[in-house]
Amino acid sequence: MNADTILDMQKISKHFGGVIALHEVDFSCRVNEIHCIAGENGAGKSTLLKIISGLLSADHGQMFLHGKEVQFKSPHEAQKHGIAMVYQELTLIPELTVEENIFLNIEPKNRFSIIDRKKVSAQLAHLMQEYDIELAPKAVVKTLSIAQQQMTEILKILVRNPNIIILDEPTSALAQGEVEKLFHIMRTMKERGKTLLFISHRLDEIFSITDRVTVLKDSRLVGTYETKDLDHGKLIRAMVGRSLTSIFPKPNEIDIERTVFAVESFSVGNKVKDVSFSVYHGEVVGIAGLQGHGQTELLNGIAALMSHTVGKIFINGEQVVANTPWDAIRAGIALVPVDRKTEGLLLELSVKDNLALASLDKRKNSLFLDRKAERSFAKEMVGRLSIKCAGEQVAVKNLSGGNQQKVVLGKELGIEPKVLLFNEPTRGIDIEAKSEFYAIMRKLTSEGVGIIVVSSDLMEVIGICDRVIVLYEGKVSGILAKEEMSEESIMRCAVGLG
Amino acid sequence: MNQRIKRVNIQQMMQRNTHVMYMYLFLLVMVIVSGVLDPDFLSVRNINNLILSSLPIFIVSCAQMIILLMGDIDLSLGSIIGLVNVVFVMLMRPDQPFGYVTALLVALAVGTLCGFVNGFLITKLRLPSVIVTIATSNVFGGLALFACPVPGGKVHNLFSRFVMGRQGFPFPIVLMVITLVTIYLLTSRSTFGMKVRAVGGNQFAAYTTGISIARIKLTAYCLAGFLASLSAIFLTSQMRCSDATVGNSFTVNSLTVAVVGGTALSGSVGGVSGVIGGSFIIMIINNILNLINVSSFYQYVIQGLVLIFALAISSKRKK
Amino acid sequence: MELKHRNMLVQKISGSNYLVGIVLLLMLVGAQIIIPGFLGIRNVGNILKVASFIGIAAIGQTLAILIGGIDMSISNVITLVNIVTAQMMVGDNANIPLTMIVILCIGVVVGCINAFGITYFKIPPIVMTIGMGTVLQGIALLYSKGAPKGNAAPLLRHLVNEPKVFGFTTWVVVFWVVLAALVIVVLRMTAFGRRVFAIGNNRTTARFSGIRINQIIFTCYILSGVFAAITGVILTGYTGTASAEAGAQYSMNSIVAVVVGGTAITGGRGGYGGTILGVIILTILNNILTVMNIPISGVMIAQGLIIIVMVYVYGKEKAKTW
Amino acid sequence: MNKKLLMVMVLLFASVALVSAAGQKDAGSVSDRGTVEVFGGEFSVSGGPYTVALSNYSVGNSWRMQMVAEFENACEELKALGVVDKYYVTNSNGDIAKQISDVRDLITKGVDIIAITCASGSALTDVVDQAMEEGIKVVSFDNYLVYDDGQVHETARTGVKQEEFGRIWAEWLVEQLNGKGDIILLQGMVGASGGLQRWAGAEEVFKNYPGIKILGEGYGDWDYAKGKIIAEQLIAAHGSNIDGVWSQGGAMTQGAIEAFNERGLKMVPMTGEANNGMLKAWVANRDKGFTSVAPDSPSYVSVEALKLGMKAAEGMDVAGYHAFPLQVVTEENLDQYVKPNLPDSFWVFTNLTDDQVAELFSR
Repeated sequence: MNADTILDMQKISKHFGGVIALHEVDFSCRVNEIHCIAGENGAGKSTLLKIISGLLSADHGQMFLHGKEVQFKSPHEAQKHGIAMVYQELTLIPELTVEENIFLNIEPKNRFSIIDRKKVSAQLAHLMQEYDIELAPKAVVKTLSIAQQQMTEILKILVRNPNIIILDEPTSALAQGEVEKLFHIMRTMKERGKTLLFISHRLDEIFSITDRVTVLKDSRLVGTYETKDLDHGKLIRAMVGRSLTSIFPKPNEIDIERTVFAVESFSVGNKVKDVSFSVYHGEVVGIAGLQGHGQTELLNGIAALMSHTVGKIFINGEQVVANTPWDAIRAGIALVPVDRKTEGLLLELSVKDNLALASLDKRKNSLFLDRKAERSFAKEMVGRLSIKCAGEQVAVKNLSGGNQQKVVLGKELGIEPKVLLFNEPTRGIDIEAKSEFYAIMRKLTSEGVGIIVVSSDLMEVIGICDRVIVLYEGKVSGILAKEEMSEESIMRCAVGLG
Repeated sequence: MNQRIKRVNIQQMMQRNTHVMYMYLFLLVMVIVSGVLDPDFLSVRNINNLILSSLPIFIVSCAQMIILLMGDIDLSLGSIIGLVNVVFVMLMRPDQPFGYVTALLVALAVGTLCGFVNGFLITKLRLPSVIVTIATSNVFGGLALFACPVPGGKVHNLFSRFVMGRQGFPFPIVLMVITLVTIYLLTSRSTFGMKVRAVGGNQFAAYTTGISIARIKLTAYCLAGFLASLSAIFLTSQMRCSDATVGNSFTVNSLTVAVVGGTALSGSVGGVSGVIGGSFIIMIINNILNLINVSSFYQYVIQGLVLIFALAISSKRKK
Repeated sequence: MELKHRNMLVQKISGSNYLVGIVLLLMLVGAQIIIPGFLGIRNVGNILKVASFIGIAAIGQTLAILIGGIDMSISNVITLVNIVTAQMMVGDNANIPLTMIVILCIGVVVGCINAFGITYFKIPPIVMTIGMGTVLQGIALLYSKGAPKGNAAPLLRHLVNEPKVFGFTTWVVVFWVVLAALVIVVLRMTAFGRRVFAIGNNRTTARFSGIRINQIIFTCYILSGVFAAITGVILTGYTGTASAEAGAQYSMNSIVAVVVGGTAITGGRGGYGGTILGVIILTILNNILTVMNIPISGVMIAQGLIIIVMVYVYGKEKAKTW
Repeated sequence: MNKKLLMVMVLLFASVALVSAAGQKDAGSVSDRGTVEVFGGEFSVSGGPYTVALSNYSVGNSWRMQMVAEFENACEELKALGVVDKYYVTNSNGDIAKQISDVRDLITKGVDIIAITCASGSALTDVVDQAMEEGIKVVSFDNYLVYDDGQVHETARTGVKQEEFGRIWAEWLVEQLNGKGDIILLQGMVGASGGLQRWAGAEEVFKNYPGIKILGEGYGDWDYAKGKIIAEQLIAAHGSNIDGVWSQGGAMTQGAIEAFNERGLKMVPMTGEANNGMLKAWVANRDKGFTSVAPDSPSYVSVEALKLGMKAAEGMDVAGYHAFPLQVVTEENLDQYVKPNLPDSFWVFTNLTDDQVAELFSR
């Protein structure tokens, strides 16, 4: 162990139910470094950091801080040891002000236990000056932009003066200028002698700011590298470990004479502005962009889940008017939503009930549901999508993520869709399930279903999509054909430079 | 700090308080209309009456507000008032010079204990606050009715006269001011208040910030119970007897007052400055109905409608 | 893991209503010991009669709770309808048709307003229905000028009170049985029923699955209003007159029955079958308590405790903000 | 609100009538109208005109509603005579705190006389003291004020003795059963003072007749439905052994009659109260062997209280308790009191005319 090692973790394992999230991972970081944890979706990066921050506890393994073994029962305990984390989930109270959020639970008090507002203002002003951050202290957090909220989170961490600062995908929602700003702050932190751990998917970022990179793959450690010893190719190989093309099926023939689906001048509130595109027969169209630039709203808008939508939708050349989700489904628009647990599934109910849910009216004899038809439909879907379950009567909450996602897809297939919208279709599912999913998508396109995929995983976008539409601030900032796609080209559009 | 940020600061503070400002505007209109409808309305005696009758609902609405700030709801406050009223009168020794001391202490303890029971069931058994407080409301109300099936009993005369401000010392006004200031400091200027709001706004955030959600909830429910018993003691001094059902209307009224006063059912938002205005609005409605000799039956219709309208308006505002 | 295992066991037991069945059996035995002649045919008929009142009101409560709501205005609908019925019927069969039309309108309108506030203004169901209840209470007082008067039509009284069916029970019980069968079938075997459960389980998923949520919520609250109104009519037939407190206990009673019957208070799990058992248990319990001369306060305490225990045993429901 | 409009019109009409009537006689203003005979010439009023009020705690039953109507009726008459210029009726829906604030509001309105029936006798003493300090005459009736020393500190007090009910019922029942038989009791509300007093009066009587055996009792809260349920349960337990029913409320008695009929049991003597529904049921079940006795406190006791207050305002000495005689319906005078054409809810001992009763209880 090096003298300047601040945190050392040995053989850390963690599983959730039957799913292994981390398997005997060793990890260490030094004083005064910026250390990136890299890896594919579901590689276990967040789990590792959450164990460090005390939000999760490891099943096995040891953790040493300054050479002393520690075990954190809560994030608060970790904070007391000088470790603080900015989570991907919002940890601000939306209705409170910036100032109140930053000083939550550590407010300076006068001798009557009343919060000393002068001291609060002074401390905050000092801190903002030190890190060159500009925010209105009295602004209510819910009125702030995502970047401003993130600044608030960072200030909330800084005011607690930790030694180790963990940032979980801090840049995924930021535009280019904001990323620069964040990096400036991170470098300042490093100058102040702090250790920064952060997760990023973007190779450019990793090379521009980190000192070291630790790569995880399939819940295991691949290795820890000095950034200066790496290049793009080496890093990708370490992260993916195989050629990208192997899990993606071959593209179909695309028939540009047949437009399966099209939107014209489509707007959703002020989130999506004047978007037009079409999907041809046999094609998978991707929608990319930074988090919060309208991708989800676009999909939900098409599926009529949002109000205040303007624009025209065409299916197979015919205009469709859908004001409610119900209309959209009847018109043949199906959506696999971003969060299968809260939006896609009824976790307590059985596989069969979930599969049947979106298309109940299709299997009725007069008044009553036709149970026989329901069962045979469920059986058919389980077979067609090779859903692994102990039977279609099992509650979906007992299925693995990949199989749950297949149930969501099966449910949507039940309505015999003409166009299928996927929002982050493979988030948190394993490689095998991913490749099965891609195969199903391809098969569906060859059957004439139009497919639109929103994904923040650029490798996925490049791998599966025939064309990608990049959104920036709700507008189309670029349409890239298969051969034009690269992480760089997509990112350029995503930050508005397309 | 630069000018832009200062402007944003001021803007935001204004925005945060619009609801309360509109409410006070409404209150002002009500006062003027009432004064025109009936000149007696603005007499010193009537204003005094208003303070006396608003005080119990004001105190218990503070309790409801604290619970609402946590994103919970307390439907047992009315029953706690009934139970404390009964206990207080039962233990009262009107014939002894200090015959109210034990009763006072036990009454406050009983109210706090009721709050503790709510908090315990909600935090330790992880049950939703709505269903717990509906159930405990029945239990507390049942206990009160069991101990005192029909109104009766006596209250220590001197104590009651003192509390009602009939001994030369304006106790009701002092109590109102003390409650107002204390609850303001507690909910808007203390760490406790911030923690309560944090629990109501985002439990994950509260947890990662090191706030013990269970402890805050338990404390808040105890505090709510304590305030309810304070309200009950004042009410009892006013009515000078026990009546197990006396608190029944307070559950709905406390909700109405809190919501009219700008407290959000979704948590985090609200303050005592709104609650005091809200309680005056509700009491003036009752008062003016009496003064202009209109059937008190309208009271229920109006109160229910006020509650629903206030909620509808605040939900529209949120959109 | 061990804890989790135990919970699953508890769930398994409760899920299949065994527990309720056992409790019911124990209560029957206890009642027979405490009240001689309890299981006599006339008395059973009598108990079913009283149970049918709560039973019919609890249909609406079951629906409201299944979709993740609650209806606290049931009490006040019953009281209002009781007063309106007696006052409109004034003891004359000829007035029955008009009265029934008005009564059903009351139920529908109340349900609509509740559902409107809940869906359109997003007011939490508990607060919306409490507020609505307060309004109805005022309307009842205004309508009756505080003193309810009038009486039920003889035909209504006959249908509710005369044990003419199979020699031991009344037409109201038959009506209840038919309704119960209908409700169970609708909940279990129709798309509507499936959608009710879907909404109660997860509103977002239901919406994403193209279920017309507002339509289902409106239907459930309207049905709740209508069944409460019907209960009010039946109660008028039972008492013959009107009283300002006629429905007072029904919101609570129906919630207790639903919860005891194994329906999750957070919605999405359970059904009317369990509620029926809950209703019968509750009626017998009330019967025993009254015979033992335990005043209403005792009943209230018992109900409160039953709710807490049942909610705890049945679900370890996740705390949910309404 | 229609009623308000009606009232305004009645008021207008009344004042027009008054002015024209006064013009014919004296053409004088109200202040120098001399003395006016009131309450059927029982005494004459020279002061005033007075502002009077009824502070009522509930109209939850028809007796109380009728009592309020009697008061309003009397006030309208007095108004026509120029003795009363304004009257207020407050109702606190059973809420003690609200009644206290009601009385405070009445003080604010500057009334001269308050007739009060209290949600809680002891609760209102303080605010009544305040009223008296302001020179207001306060007369309590029916549910009196209760002072710590048991004395009458308000201006005056009137009403019937509750024990009388119990005594009359018990004596009658003993007589019906010839001093020997098994009875059940239908009590009012647990712990309610009125009910306790009624039972105390009855217990005094039953003590002397060891042959009267009490099979069981239940609390029906003076409510028809609850009374019926209790009766059904007592019947389930004791069946045809029951020889008589001592009920302390007419509505509960009606419930018991119903329960007996539904079970097909032979009718037994049951005690009752003098409301029209009870009397109708009595008549209807006469041929099945039903008989009863129905004492009652007349509903014009509120007017009696007003009268006492007015006497006090005129300077007469009315201090103390004024017993109000209980009236009784028996088998002998039943046909004279029962009104088959009037609603059930109406209480037969009243000053109101049949038309007024019909109007009061129609809608």
